[in-house]
Amino acid sequence: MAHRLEMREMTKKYGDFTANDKVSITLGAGEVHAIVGENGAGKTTLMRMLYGMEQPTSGEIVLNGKPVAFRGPNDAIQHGIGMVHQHFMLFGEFSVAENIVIGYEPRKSGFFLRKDAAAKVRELSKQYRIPVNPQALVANCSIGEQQRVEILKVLYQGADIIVLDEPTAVLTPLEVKDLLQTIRNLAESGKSVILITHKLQEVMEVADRITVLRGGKVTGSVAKDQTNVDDLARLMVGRELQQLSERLPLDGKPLLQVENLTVRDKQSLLDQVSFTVHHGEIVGIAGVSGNGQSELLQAISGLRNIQDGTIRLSGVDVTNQSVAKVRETGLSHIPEDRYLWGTAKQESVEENALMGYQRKPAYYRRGVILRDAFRRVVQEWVNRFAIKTGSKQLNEQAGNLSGGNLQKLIVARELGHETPFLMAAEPTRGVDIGAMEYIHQALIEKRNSGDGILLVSSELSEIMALSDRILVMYKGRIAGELSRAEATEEKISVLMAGGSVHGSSQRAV
Amino acid sequence: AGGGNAPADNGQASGQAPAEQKEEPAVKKRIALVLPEKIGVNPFFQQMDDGAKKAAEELGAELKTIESTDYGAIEENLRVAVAEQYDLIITSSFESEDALKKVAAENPDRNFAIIDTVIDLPNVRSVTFREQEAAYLMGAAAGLATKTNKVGMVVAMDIPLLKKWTGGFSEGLKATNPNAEFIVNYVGSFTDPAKAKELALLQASQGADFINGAAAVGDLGVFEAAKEKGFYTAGQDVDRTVIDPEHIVLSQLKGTDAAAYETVKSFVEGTFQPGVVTYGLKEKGVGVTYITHDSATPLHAFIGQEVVDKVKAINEEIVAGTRKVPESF
Amino acid sequence: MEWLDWSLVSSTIRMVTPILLAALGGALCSRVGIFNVGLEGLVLVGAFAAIVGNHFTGSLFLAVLFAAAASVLFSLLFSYMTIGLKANEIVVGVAINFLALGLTTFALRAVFDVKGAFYDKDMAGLPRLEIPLIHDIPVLGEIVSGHSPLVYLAFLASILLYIFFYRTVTGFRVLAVGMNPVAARSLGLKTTRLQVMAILLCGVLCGVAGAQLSLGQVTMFTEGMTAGRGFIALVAMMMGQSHPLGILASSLLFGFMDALSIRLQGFSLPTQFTSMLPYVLTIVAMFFLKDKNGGASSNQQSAR
Amino acid sequence: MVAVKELCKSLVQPLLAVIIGLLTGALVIAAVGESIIGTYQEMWKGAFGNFYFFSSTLARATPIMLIALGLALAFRAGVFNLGAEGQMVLGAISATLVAIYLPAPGIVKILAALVTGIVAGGLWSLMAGYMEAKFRIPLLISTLLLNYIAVLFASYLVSDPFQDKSGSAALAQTVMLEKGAWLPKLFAGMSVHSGFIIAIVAALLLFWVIRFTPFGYEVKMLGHNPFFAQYGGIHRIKVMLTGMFASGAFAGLAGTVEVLGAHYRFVDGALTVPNFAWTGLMATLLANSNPIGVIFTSILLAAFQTGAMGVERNTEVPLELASVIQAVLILFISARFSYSWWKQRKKKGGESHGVA
Ligand SMILES: Nc1ncnc2c1ncn2[C@@H]1O[C@H](COP(=O)(O)OP(=O)(O)OP(=O)(O)O)[C@@H](O)[C@H]1O
Ligand SMILES: Nc1ncnc2c1ncn2[C@@H]1O[C@H](COP(=O)(O)OP(=O)(O)OP(=O)(O)O)[C@@H](O)[C@H]1O
Ligand SMILES: [Mg+2]
Ligand SMILES: [Mg+2]
Repeated sequence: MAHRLEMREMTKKYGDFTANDKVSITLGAGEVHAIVGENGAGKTTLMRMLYGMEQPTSGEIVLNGKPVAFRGPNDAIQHGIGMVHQHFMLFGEFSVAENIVIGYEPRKSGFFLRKDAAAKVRELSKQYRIPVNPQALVANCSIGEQQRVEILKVLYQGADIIVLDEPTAVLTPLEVKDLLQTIRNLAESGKSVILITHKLQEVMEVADRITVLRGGKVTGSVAKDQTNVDDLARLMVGRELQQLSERLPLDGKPLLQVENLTVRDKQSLLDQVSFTVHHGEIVGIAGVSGNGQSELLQAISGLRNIQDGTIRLSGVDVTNQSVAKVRETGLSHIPEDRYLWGTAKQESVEENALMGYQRKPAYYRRGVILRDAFRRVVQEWVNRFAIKTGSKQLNEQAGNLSGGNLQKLIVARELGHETPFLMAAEPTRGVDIGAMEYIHQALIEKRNSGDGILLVSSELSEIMALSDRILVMYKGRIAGELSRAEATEEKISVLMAGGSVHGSSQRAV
Repeated sequence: AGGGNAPADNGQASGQAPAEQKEEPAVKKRIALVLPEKIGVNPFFQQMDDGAKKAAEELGAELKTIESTDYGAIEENLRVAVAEQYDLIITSSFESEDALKKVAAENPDRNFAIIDTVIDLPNVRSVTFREQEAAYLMGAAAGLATKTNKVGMVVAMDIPLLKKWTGGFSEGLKATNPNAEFIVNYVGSFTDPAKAKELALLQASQGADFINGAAAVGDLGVFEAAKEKGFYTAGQDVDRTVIDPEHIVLSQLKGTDAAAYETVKSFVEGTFQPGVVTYGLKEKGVGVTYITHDSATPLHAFIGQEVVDKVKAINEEIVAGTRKVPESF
Repeated sequence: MEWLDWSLVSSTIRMVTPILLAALGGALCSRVGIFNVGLEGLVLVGAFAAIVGNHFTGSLFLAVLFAAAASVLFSLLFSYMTIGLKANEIVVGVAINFLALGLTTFALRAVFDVKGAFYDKDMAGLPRLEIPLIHDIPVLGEIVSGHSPLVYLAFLASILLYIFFYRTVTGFRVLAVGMNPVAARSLGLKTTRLQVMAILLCGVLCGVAGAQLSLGQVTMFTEGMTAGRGFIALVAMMMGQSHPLGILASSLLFGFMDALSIRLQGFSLPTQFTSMLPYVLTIVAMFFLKDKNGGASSNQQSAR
Repeated sequence: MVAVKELCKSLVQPLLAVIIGLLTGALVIAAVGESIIGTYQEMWKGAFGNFYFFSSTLARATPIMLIALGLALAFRAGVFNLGAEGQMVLGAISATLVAIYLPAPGIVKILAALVTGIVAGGLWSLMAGYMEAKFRIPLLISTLLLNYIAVLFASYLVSDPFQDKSGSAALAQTVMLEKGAWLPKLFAGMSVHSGFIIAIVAALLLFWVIRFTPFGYEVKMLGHNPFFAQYGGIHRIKVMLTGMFASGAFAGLAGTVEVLGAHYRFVDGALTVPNFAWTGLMATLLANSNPIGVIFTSILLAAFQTGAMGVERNTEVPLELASVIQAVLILFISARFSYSWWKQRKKKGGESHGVA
């Protein structure tokens, strides 16, 4: 079979830094090709070159036997290449149909035929079995639906090669299942798919071929049936994965006490939520995203006012206090959206790391921030978490870090506060398995040292691996609570879908 | 530049004209006219420049006109004029008062003149106008001429300076026609003929048949409104009736050009004296067309000879001092 | 109702026209993510060019065209500086205002050999259109009929612009560029071209606004005759959240408040206070519009 | 080595810009048949020709610089304040009234006036900030509108209740301050006054605050990503309001020193006609909101103005043309000319409208 796409010896340099070093891959029609690798291995960079968003320093792209050069995404699209970006490229105030047809709008003498657009989208949606509501505003769509919009857009543009960059990182388990099914459907109908992901389980489920990148180089390219998760992990990380530390049995005093927490904004978002996190305990909150987790995080951290209820941290009433006050009382917080809440992209790594430390006595004297002392600390974090900062080191723009490395930076910053209580939302979203292991280890250690952690994650495996106790949220309420011992993926899933589980111990508060 | 001329200048300032006249033909007198703003929307400064230029040309002096971009630039320009050894430095207007006070006091051996306001310093000649007297005549004429008993005025801005115009006019109007209604509107800008026109149109719609323009360049808008709606109007400073004699029936005059001319002339001829010179109706430094000065256009029937005669009588009373026009309002 | 008669309403409509046109132009720019503070200058250039065009061609149609062309030329400069040379758009806007004032003043002297103002009483202004049937209806006729064609054009322009944004493909793409430039670029939309097009169209509207000022409302040119209308247009644009109909409403609102302040001049209140009124009332009006704020202005907040 | 290279790179852009601006200006001058060299010479002389002219340039730069510094802080916090004019005027009138009517010795008057000017400008600006925080009235609109209100209000104060009724009473202005309340001139007979020193100190102070203090850090982060700042415990509203207050305070101070150091009374229009506010805004933007950069851009913009005045005084080039040249220069110094610009020029044609 002739290859539909060949990328030969692709190299990309940013200044002195080589992000891709003679990377070659091939892709056949109807093939699902997974690309895996550590954070910063160069996966996204490779795809950006394929999509014409970056010009390769050297290398060649051969499409259907003919060498091509793309000057921009437009060229790539014309050649049947479509890309669903790690961060969606959508227009929130436009409808689903408008977002899909943009650039190739059905038109009549200059007028935009919106009805035709909706009809075409409906048709496309049926053809590929990707359900969307053409009329809905994208801003009101769930993440999963937004992603389907992205995929439909690419299909609408006539792509034969579809690149998906970490498509599952932001999806709920159910949505992941649907997506993987969609990918299979697409492959069956003759499309080629390049899938970038950190979740090896998914890779094994859906890919035909797998290429592993490390440090910008290909370390292996294998067919699925000739490998397994552990081999892949070793290829990726370059070492064996370790087991998590043992969890010490602890019976701590209450640390965070939430009572009857109620948040309304036109409609009810949180309804009488009560729970407690103890010292030496990780409480996991599972749930399909959009069921009040975000509001809960914001309410506890002081970013959002609550209408009713109380929040006590280390015995101090922090209800409706400022973020600064809550943090002072003992909160650190890994935010759910690293780009929105967690960083200032144009600023340097160092400035991003400084957030929250600028008034701490250790780094602040006589009105001035003690930069040198602080820089040493950040350097230590970078070393400890193996954060790849690029050529400018701590002066590198945070926005230039790969997604996973940025996440590691945020985790390091928040752990560095050494507060008794940590709120960790999706702490490993988009990070590679090596780093995930490291972050999980760090969380367990924090727990073992007697601190309390509230873990919010849409990743069931993560919740199950880390939590001492699991709360499931559904429609702004705590739908059920399971102890570590009694929790199974099945039980949690039922609760997440709004069902009820017998025998769930109602140890509220 | 050296200060070698200073003693000679000093002598000249104290009025020893004959001695100095002898050496003069060799060196042209150098005169600077420092204007407090740009020559532009305000015809007043154009006139002053013209008058000074005319005198300089006729009498063989060198004249340099310096326009100031803003308030802060006036003092700077005066200082530079001093530094560049101009023999006489003329400036104008209230805006220049502070600057000239400072500069003239610091340079007691130099000659200065200021037009349109008074500065009481031994080396400054002040030339002022009593515009309110002319405005009074204008108001008197309007009061006599109006058929609707409604008279309007479109004024550039509500600032003290322009009260001489509105106040004088209103007094004159009251004097001849106590029942007349006086409508005043302010444009809020010196450079907005479009709004001035709309204001005039509004006043016309309220029944005014005579609308006096005192809106600087906005007057042109008032004239245009008059042409459209057929009411009568008047302009400022120079004889505006020539623009549209059908509708512009009067003009309030101000002899800035003459003041500048006279100042330059007296200096070149050596009769320049510090002190205050004021121009009013009596000195014919201000006036109104047909009443105190002739006009290039024939008298319009709306005003009519009868009104002109009555206002002429009022003029004479003011000149004679039997009728008093307030100094300020 | 003595102090709010119908001629005042009709006057308001005329007075508001240049502001409305310029604000619509500003909206086009703001919709592609460019905050254009050069409106004042663009209108001024248009006003001058209209008079020059009329003077030399004697054709009002050509005069308006000339006005539009001159403002477009300035817009071209604006777009080249901001997009081509990546200059700060606010600096360029302010400089354009300075440049327009200086050039028109200079050209006034160079072309007509006058300072301050050019007025020719024989020059014909734009005709007043008397709309056949409506003209005879008492109140409505007075308000609606008898304006210069550009007045009707301005109102039409806001509707056309609405259709452009929300019905045509190009308008749709313009909105996309302003909403999310990164995404628009990644889709291969010709962002630069769309931006330049919007800026040039803004030039056309500002040029027409100038023509209405110098040939519609009066028939003359005077230095700085825009007298701050460009900045009011900027406010109207922001208040109307760059939505054509919103701008129509906010311009009219401002116009009526201005008219009201004129009427209050007769009373004993100092003029400074009556002049303040439109601005104060506009701020008060913002209190009631507060729920819908954000959209257009939030991306301008970070203009830096 | 790297630092030198960086420095050269950062200098290339403004230099190129000035050169291109001068060339364009030359075209304009040539078009009206004046001597290019002669005109530029006069321009240079008017701005920097001798110590007297240099000091005038510095005097003119003073209010521009102070306004620009205030705006720099606001912009860094991501707050767009277009209300410097109103804040300056209101600060100036309040300060003037205090300096006139406070029964106290001169130095106390000066200090009280400075404080009043700062507070009045700051509060006026704060009001806009408050309306944004509390009622979500966009700053861009409210600050622009508040300008008109402040200017008209000050005009009312000096044309009626506090007008100088002595003499002709023809101008809307307050009475003259007594000599003791004047800010001293730095050199006798020169226009630059101690307000310039205040401005320079303020610039250094602001630089220090932004660079080294937690507050400066917080302002910066708020400007880059308000969500991140809030998440990190920075009180968004508090910093925004502080930024607004400070920027208004600087503008108020600008008006105050201009009155106390140059005019010695509040004259209606004397602060608005020279366009200090817009010029200050440009100075900030050109300096990329860097306080040290602001010192230079303010002096540069002031030099354009004093230079244009020199051209007006000493050449036949009309004043209008001088202002055209000034505008052209400003236009071009804002452009980002760079190596890449040249490169882009060269390969133009091939690459037309790809991805920018
Ligand atoms: N514009 C840029 N300038 C400088 N360095 C860059 C730039 N873009 C990416 N890099 C660097 O190139 C490397 C590869 O980045 P890339 O985004 O391709 O990683 P990735 O494999 O997609 O990682 P992740 O799994 O975290 O998304 C990273 O170290 C990153 O810091
Ligand atoms: N519905 C569609 N599905 C797939 N490809 C399409 C579709 N519509 C258009 N295209 C292709 O996309 C390309 C550009 O489409 P189109 O003609 O709509 O662009 P355009 O509107 O001319 O772009 P611009 O106006 O920006 O120049 C063409 O090659 C066309 O074949
Ligand atoms: Mg990536
Ligand atoms: Mg990633």
